[in-house]
Formats: sequence, C-alpha cells, structure tokens
Amino acid sequence: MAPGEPVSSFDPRRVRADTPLLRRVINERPITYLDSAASSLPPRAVIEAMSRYYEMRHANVHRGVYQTANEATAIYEGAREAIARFINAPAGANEIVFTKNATEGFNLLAKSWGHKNLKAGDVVLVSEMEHHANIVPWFQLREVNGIEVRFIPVNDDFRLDLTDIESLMEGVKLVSLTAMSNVLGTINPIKDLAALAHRHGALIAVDAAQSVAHSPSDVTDLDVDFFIFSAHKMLGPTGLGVVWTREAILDQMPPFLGGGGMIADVRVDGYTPANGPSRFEAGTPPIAEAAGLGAAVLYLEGLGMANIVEHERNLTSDALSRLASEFDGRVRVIGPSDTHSRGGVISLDVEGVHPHDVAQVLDQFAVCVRPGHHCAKPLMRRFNLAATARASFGPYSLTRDTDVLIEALHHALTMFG
Amino acid sequence: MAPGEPVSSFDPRRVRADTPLLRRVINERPITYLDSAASSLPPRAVIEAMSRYYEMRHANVHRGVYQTANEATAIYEGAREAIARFINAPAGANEIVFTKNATEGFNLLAKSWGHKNLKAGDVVLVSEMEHHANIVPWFQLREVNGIEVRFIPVNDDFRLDLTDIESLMEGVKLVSLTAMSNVLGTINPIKDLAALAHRHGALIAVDAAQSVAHSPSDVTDLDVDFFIFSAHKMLGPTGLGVVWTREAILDQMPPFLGGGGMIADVRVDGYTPANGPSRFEAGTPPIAEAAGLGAAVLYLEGLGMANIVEHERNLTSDALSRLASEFDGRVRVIGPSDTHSRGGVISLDVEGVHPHDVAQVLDQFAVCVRPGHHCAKPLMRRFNLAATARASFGPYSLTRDTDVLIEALHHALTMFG
Amino acid sequence: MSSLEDLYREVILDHYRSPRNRGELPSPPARRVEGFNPLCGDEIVVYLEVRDDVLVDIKLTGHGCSISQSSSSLMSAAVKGKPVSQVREIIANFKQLMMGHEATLGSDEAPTTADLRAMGELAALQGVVKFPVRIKCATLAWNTLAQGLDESD
Amino acid sequence: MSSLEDLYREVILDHYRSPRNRGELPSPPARRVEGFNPLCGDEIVVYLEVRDDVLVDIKLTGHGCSISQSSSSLMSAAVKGKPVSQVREIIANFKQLMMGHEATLGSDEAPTTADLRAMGELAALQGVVKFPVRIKCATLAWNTLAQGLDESD
Ligand SMILES: Cc1ncc(COP(=O)(O)O)c(C=O)c1O
Ligand SMILES: Cc1ncc(COP(=O)(O)O)c(C=O)c1O
Repeated sequence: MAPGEPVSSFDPRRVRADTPLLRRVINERPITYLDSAASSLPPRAVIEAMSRYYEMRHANVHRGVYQTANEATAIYEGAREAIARFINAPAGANEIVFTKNATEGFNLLAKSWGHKNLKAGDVVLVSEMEHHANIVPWFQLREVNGIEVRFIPVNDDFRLDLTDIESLMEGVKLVSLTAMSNVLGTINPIKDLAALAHRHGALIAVDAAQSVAHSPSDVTDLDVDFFIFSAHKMLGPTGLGVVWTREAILDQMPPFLGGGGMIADVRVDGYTPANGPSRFEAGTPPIAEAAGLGAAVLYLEGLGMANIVEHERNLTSDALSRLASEFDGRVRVIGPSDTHSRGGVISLDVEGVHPHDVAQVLDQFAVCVRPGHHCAKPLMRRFNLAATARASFGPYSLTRDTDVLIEALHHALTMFG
Repeated sequence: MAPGEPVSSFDPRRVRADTPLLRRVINERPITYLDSAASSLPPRAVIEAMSRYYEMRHANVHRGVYQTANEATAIYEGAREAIARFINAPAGANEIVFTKNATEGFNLLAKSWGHKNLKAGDVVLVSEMEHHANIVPWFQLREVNGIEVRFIPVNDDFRLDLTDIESLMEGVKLVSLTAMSNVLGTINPIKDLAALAHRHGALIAVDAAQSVAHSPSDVTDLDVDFFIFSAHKMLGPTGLGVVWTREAILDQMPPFLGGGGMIADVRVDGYTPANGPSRFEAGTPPIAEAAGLGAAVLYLEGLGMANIVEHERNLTSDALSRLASEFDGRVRVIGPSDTHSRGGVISLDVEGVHPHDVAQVLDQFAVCVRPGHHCAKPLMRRFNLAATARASFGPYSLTRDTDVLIEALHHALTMFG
Repeated sequence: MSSLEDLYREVILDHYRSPRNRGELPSPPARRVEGFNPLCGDEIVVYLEVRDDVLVDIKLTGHGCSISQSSSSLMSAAVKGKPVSQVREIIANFKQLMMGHEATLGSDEAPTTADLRAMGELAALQGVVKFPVRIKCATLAWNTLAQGLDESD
Repeated sequence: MSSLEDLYREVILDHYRSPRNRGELPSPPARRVEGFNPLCGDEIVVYLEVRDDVLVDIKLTGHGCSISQSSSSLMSAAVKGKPVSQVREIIANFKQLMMGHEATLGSDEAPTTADLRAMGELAALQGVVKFPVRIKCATLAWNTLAQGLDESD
C-alpha cells in the first residue's frame, strides 16, 4: 500500500480502538479528545514499540558492537529511513536530522543555516499566522545579525494576504511559513510560494508541525528547502522532532550543539565536526522516541494519508456548518468558514464566555479543548483577541465528538448568559 | 526511607528481576550487560510509567485546562520536584531545567551563561578526562568570544594532576569538571574543587552524567553552581537531560532556544522571555520522558544510593583484583587500580587484541562492553590509545557478570594470541 | 456537575457580569500597576490611590476569564477605603485561602469557618482551589495590588 | 560460535598478525592518502605509486582492528602491480561483496560462487557482511585507496 493512497478499509472506529487513551472516563463521561493540534494520541502500536524497545533492545547507539547496540542503532536509523520515505526526501535518510521537537528544528535552522547565510539587512519573510517557534528564533538571530524579520499580513478571511507579495519579497533570503495554521486551520499554498521564493533567489522553510499528520507530505513535489515537524503531533512520542533539508544544504551547515556524536575528532586545541545528519545530533539521541516514531509512520501509512484528509474534511465540514447554525451567531469560528484549503483546527470565540471558562465548562463534559493564544500572539493581536478555545480533530475523531462539543457549548452559553 | 541511606533489603537479584532487558538471551546465552556507563537499563516501573502516561494521561502541558492536560502537567512538574529532592536543590524545583540530554545541558551552560558572562581571555578550566560534551561547547564559545579553554592534566595514576592548580586557576571564571570519568572510573574531589573555585571567585559546573546513578548527589553539600546529567544513565529514558543551577544564576541567564513556552510575550516587533526554568524549555517538552524519570528517581531512592555505592564498589574491587591476577598482565586496566575514589567503570587494554575485536568476541558470549574512544579523545591521546574496551556496572550487576567477562576475555586472547 | 458550580458560584458570575470599580484613575496622583498572566494572556491594570496610609480609591481595567475578572472585582470591593495595613491583611488572608488545597493536606492552616465568614463575599472564590490551574487567574489582581502597595513604600 | 569464526577466518587473522606491504613510500613520487573512521578511531595511511597507469607499489601504515588491518593487507596484496583499471574493478567487486547483506535480500546482485573464487583470498572477508557495523572497518582501506586513485585523475 503506497503512502498517501486511500484504502477503502479506513475506519475511524478502528483507530479509536487502537488508541488506549480514548477509553479514559472523566467526570463519568467517556473522553472527547479535541486537542490533536496540541498533541495527538499515540496508538497502542507506538506505545508498545517503545516499551518493547526498552524491554528488549535498549542500548546507546553508534559505536556499539554487541547485539542490542546494533539493534538499537538499526531502530534509530530505521526511523530516519521511515521518515525519509514518508515525506519523500529525494536523497533519503541522509537528509533527516532528529531534534527534540519542531522548535529545536527552527532554532537549528536559524542558528546554524541562518547564522551562516544571513547578514544585516537580509530579510526572513514569515507571516502573521506563525507559531512562536517560527518567530522567536528569527528575533534572536536579528539581535545577533541585524537581519530583518518581515511579516506577510493575514486577511480578514483568515488567509495570507498575497496582494503585495512581489514587493514583500524584496531582499528576502528565506521564506519561512507554516503549511497549516495551528489557530485558524488555514492551509497555505506552499508549492506556489516555493516557486515564488525560488524565482526571487530565496529558499523556503516549511513549518509542517500541523500539516504532517493531516495531509500527505511530499517535499520533492512541493520543491521546498526545509521541512520541520514534531513526532508528538503525528501519533508519535514526545521528545523528538524532525528537520529535513536537501543534502547539499545540510552539507554546508555549520554545527549547532556541540558534544559527543557530532564530531570527527577532538584535540585539546580544537575539533572537527562530523559529516551528515550526525553533525547536528550531539549527545545520546532520542532512541526510544525514534522507535515510537517509526511505528507511528507505519501506522499512518497503514491508515493512508489521503483517507485521513477525507475523514477530517468531512468532520470539519459538518462541525463548521453546525457551529454556524446552532448558536445564532453567538459562537464565532476564528478561521475560514468553508473546508477549502483548511484543516480540522477550529478556533472558537464564544460570546460572553472567556476561552478559559469555555474550556473549564467543557472539561466537565470530558471534552478536551485548548484555551489560550496557542503560541501565536501576533495572530491574536491581529484579530484583537486575547485567546480562543480551540477544538481540533485527529484520525480517531468522530461526528459524535462534535455532538458532545456542541452540547457542552450550549451549557457554557447558558451558564454565563 | 531517606534518599542515600542504606537499607538492608537491597538485593541486586531483585533489581535484576525488575529489569526486563536482562531476560534477553543472545547467542543462546543470557545477556551480560556491562555497558551502564553508556546507558543504563530501565526497570519495569520506569517503562510502565511511560506506557501508562501515554495510555491514560497524555496531553500537551501548560495552558491546558482539561483533566488529562492537568495530569500531564502535574507529572511533568512532579518530575522536576523529584529531581530537586534527589539532588537536594536548595530552592527546589525552580532550579531544575529539563533539556534533551546532558550534552544540551552543557550547550545551554556555554551558550547562555557562558556567552553572557565570559569575554575574550576569560578562562574555562576543564580537564583532560572530560567527555566531549564538556569540551566542544567551550571550543564553540571560544570561536565566538575568544575565551581560553584550559585543561587540568591527568596523572599517570589516572587522577587529576592538581600540583599546579593554583597557577592553573589564573584568570579562570568557570571550572567545569566531571564528577566521575566515563573512561577511567576516576571520581574527582568536587567538593574541594568547588571550594577552590569559589576562593578564586570562579563558579564550578559539574558533569554528573556518570556519577548521578552511582553515588548520592547533594548539590547543597558539594556547594557547586551547575550540575548536569542525563536521565538515560540513571535508569530513566532517552530524550531527557537535567541542568540544575542556583535560582539566582538561573534568573540572570538569557534565553537559549526560542519558541513557544519560553516567552512572556511576542509582538511582531520583539519578544519578552518568560521567567524561571520555562525560559529554557522551548517547545513541547519531553513529557513522557519526565514521567519515566520521576519513576526512576523513586526506584533509585527505593534501592538507596548508599547501597548502590557499596554494591558497585564490591563488584569493582572483585573485578579489578581478578583482572590483575588472571591474565599475566595481558589485560591492562586504564584507570585507578584500587577502589579508592573510583567507580564501576573499567576500561581495558587487551594485549594484541583491538578493542573492537574484544567487543566482537565478547558479543559471542552475550557480554555487552563498549569499544571506542568513549567521546573522550583528548584523554585517549593522553594515554596514547586509540580506544579501549569498557565494562561498567549498574545496580543490577552481579559477580557472575565478571565471571563471564573473564571467560570471554580468555577466549579473545586465545583467538588472537 | 457539582464541582463546576463550586467554581462558578453565583457571586462570581455576578461580579463577572457586573464588575465593580471598573475604570481608570488619573495617575498621578494614583499609582498604575500592570499584571500579566503569560500562560493565558490575561491582563489587568490596577489604579490605586493611597492617602494617609489609606487606600482611598481603586479602579481596574483589563481582560481575562470570569475567575480573574470576578476576583479583581471582589478584591476592589473588599479593599476600597481600608487602611493599607488592613489591605495587606486581606491580601494575606486571600492568599492563604488560595493555598487551601495544599494546606488541607496535612497542615493546621486550613481556613476555619470563622475565617471564611470574616472574608465575606471573597469566600466565594474558595472553590477555585479545587482547580489548581485557575488559582493563577484568581490571584493575578491580588499580586498586582500587592506589587502596587510595595512600590509605594 | 560458528559466526564468530565466520568473521575471523584464518586468512584474516594471518594478515592481521603479519600484515603485508606495511610501511611508507617516499612521497612524492608516491601519493599519500589518509583514511579515518571517526566512529572507532581507526586510521589508515595509504601510499600509492602509479606509473604508466599501473599501481606499481603500495604501502600502508595506521592502526585499527583486525578487520580493518587485515582488509588493508589483503587489499594491498590484491592490487599491487595491477593496472589502475583493473584495480578499480577489484575495488568495485570488493564493495559489491560488502553489500552482499542487502543484495541477498531480494536483488540479483548477490555474489556467485564464481565471483567469490575470482576474488581469491579477499573472499575471506565475506563473513564481515553478517556484522554490519564491521563493514566500515573492512572498507576503510578500500575507500582510501579509491580516493587516492581519484585524486590522481
Ligand atoms: C561523563 C559524561 N558526560 C556527558 C555525557 C553525555 O551524555 P548524553 O549523551 O546523555 O548527552 C556522557 C555520556 O555519554 C558522559 O559519560
Ligand atoms: C504550527 C506549529 N509550529 C510549531 C509548533 C511547535 O512544535 P513543538 O512544540 O513540538 O516544538 C507547533 C506546536 O505547538 C505548531 O502548531
């Protein structure tokens, strides 16, 4: 079964049965998990891959000669290969660097590639809908290098305002954009923007943290230059992130963190860094986490990314239309109101009820939504909001989850009305 | 039961029974795991704490209002408290920063504290027996700041040569030393060196990666300033490291990695970092790993660190005397030959047999030892070695492990003799 | 749903819907102090006017959840016109109340019924201690006020 | 213990104990190329002298495990005095042999018995493919030699 191809057997109820946490009962109700945008729920296969690793094969990787050390190394490097396949990396596993999360990935991008290649006045073009992970590292680089960080505005229809994009591209060396907003659900036209960036002689980095588990990822087809995401948002474990970049770029990037594993040689008077992804993987890496990620990739491939897209689009479409019709305009969706180029992340502004209180009331119904600025304060300011209450879907979500969400929202409105 | 106090019930066979990996059979022999210095084997309690976390409580931490998010946050912050207790941090959990491993910890130290507080000509004093994790970050800082990295020499008896320490201290702003060498097993007199450093107006950082699971850690009593280690060497999981430092120092350290979770505010024109440990924990942290580390601390406290010290000292003493008597000098220990101030890390130089081949032959006996430079190339150069074959003990080790090691070493000598 | 009603008592919802002492004071003479909860984005501005060691006036602006808003409103009603020393006492008592969760786990500092009665309407916030993440919401205004008083010393 | 003896065949131990073509060549005229395995610290220096497209002489120094040492010794014996084109062929064949592990998993490039016979003593290194971490040891000298030939082009 090729990754990304629909299989008729996709059944969210089976995914649900595979996911131990969904059996949790809270306040005498079964859990309604609507916070996959913050972190997804791993299936049993992922949890067991890690337990089995610790029970049977745990050892430090590299340099080991004995059996379990070889097995641990094979698991770790196997995860690299699985990820390379999953995102269709043109030169395979040699282009995959493991970090601790997507955020470290953006720091690696800014502090290694950016520090070397950008100088005062060079522009990094981000957007108003970026997560702090794709903003703060650039601000930090600005303090050091004097680069300019420029923001693509977001329209009132919650999409990038690309009217002036040609003039915004002036002086841009890197475009760094989210593939899908973790607040609005908006999916950005990355392929077009990659072509645009390249036409202007710039590179493009993609924040795939939100998109990677909810649509097929093909870095070759998108023709992008960096692709960064976290394992814990794709049914995998915490403690592991991924940076993909072209081999030719990776080879030219200076080291970032220093220590064991990233060197070719160390003398008392200096050191020589290693080649390949290891140069960026100082210290004992997240080995068990790689075992988990490898299993998560297999699981997602088994479901079929195209099936997931279709399933989540149906859920989103149903939820958006019911949210629009049920509440007489008292519940506003902060994001595109149709399912064209948008994913299953639904931010809500509930009239007269603060998002914190929305989430609190929903918790009594065992509904898990996240209140807050979602690490996107510039976007919040853009829409004059302090926070939203965000519901988001995963492959295990069902229309029933939306039912409970709506029931609980009614209760919140009554309570504070 | 107070941490560090011996309990009469300590029984390595029980620890063994608690450790699933030790049931592994390789080449028709039960595994003889002698590589705890590279990574320790987690007991079932640690593995299950993580599985249970994923099955019952997984959610992203902070900002969540719903039940499982609260539970996940409590687990994560609970691990911080457990560690603070375990190392006796004077101001508690507020002094504990979680990183991805000890190596990231040293990078945080060099790139945040060091970058701010050290200038050209200032000296960081390390030793010839340091792990690359405590060398390369200083070399990297030297490239940026022009600091001097000075090495305390190592004597022929495998201990720090402190004869000229007073003159070595000239210009030193930070002493950064390993508590226990991961090659020699040598335990350094940290408490004395802390007093010395402070007398010279310098701070002292301790690489506790090797010592933390093999002796009681008391940062208050040692009177040190930084204490850095990894969870995976103390029966905990991969993907998690710890930096302790005094609250007053932490408060003055500038941010390191930028992103979500480490900010107080982000505007399109700049950002304000958060206070406390969060300032250094950008992005989704290693939550499940913290659950594992919390369980590891409980487990170690249950065994009693003083019991572990005694047990491993007995094993080491027995192994050293048998290695000395059995091989007619053909097996040389690269490290102190008595158990005074040395731990259970035993590096071997086997006459006529390259460490790689030693490890390979030993693997046939299911004996796990590590060949290589152990990320301590300056030390290897000092003793004119390319590599050693290193055996190391854990709380689950038994004299039987030494029996098999010796049997296998005889085989290697015969084979290559 | 009993615990939810524990949190959102009528008094709290009332102060949320109709906050007391909302607005600004000219500063100077009033002092202006900002409080901020980075985790949820709640912001509060406290204006306080102290004359002859008496908190003669207090006003509040800002935005936040029902707990932070009602807590600040309840606070303003409780402290307005009181001598500063007594305001400090009320702040201390309130903080004690918010620590109830830990206090009841084995210390003798749990608030007694008499204590609670002395707090008047403020006691309505007692339910917050069962929701540890919300304690920061409830204490935001109080910490900001305390900071304002300290700055004036 | 059969697989251990698979790895450490007599030929290998013999070349390890008595390495052929050990030493240095004056350079120039010889070319001097260094090889390095950062993972285990093995180092090798290959001296090669090419005249009229023939590898007229080769010498080796360095240190490493029995596999890397015997492989370099076996290599030197196999290539010395051969035309460069043939040396390249031997290198390619050897690399093929080292990929045997993957090759036998479903491709048709596994070495045949005829291939192996053609390799002579070198075939003794075939056991290495069952120990994937040691493949780098076996190929170190070969990669260094290939690099030396390339640099001369
Ligand atoms: C003494 C010492 N310091 C630092 C480290 C680095 O630890 P990690 O690889 O977990 O970052 C190690 C372990 O390899 C070590 O033995
Ligand atoms: C769009 C986006 N980018 C980046 C991140 C950061 O991911 P992590 O916290 O795993 O580093 C997130 C998740 O919070 C996100 O939603």
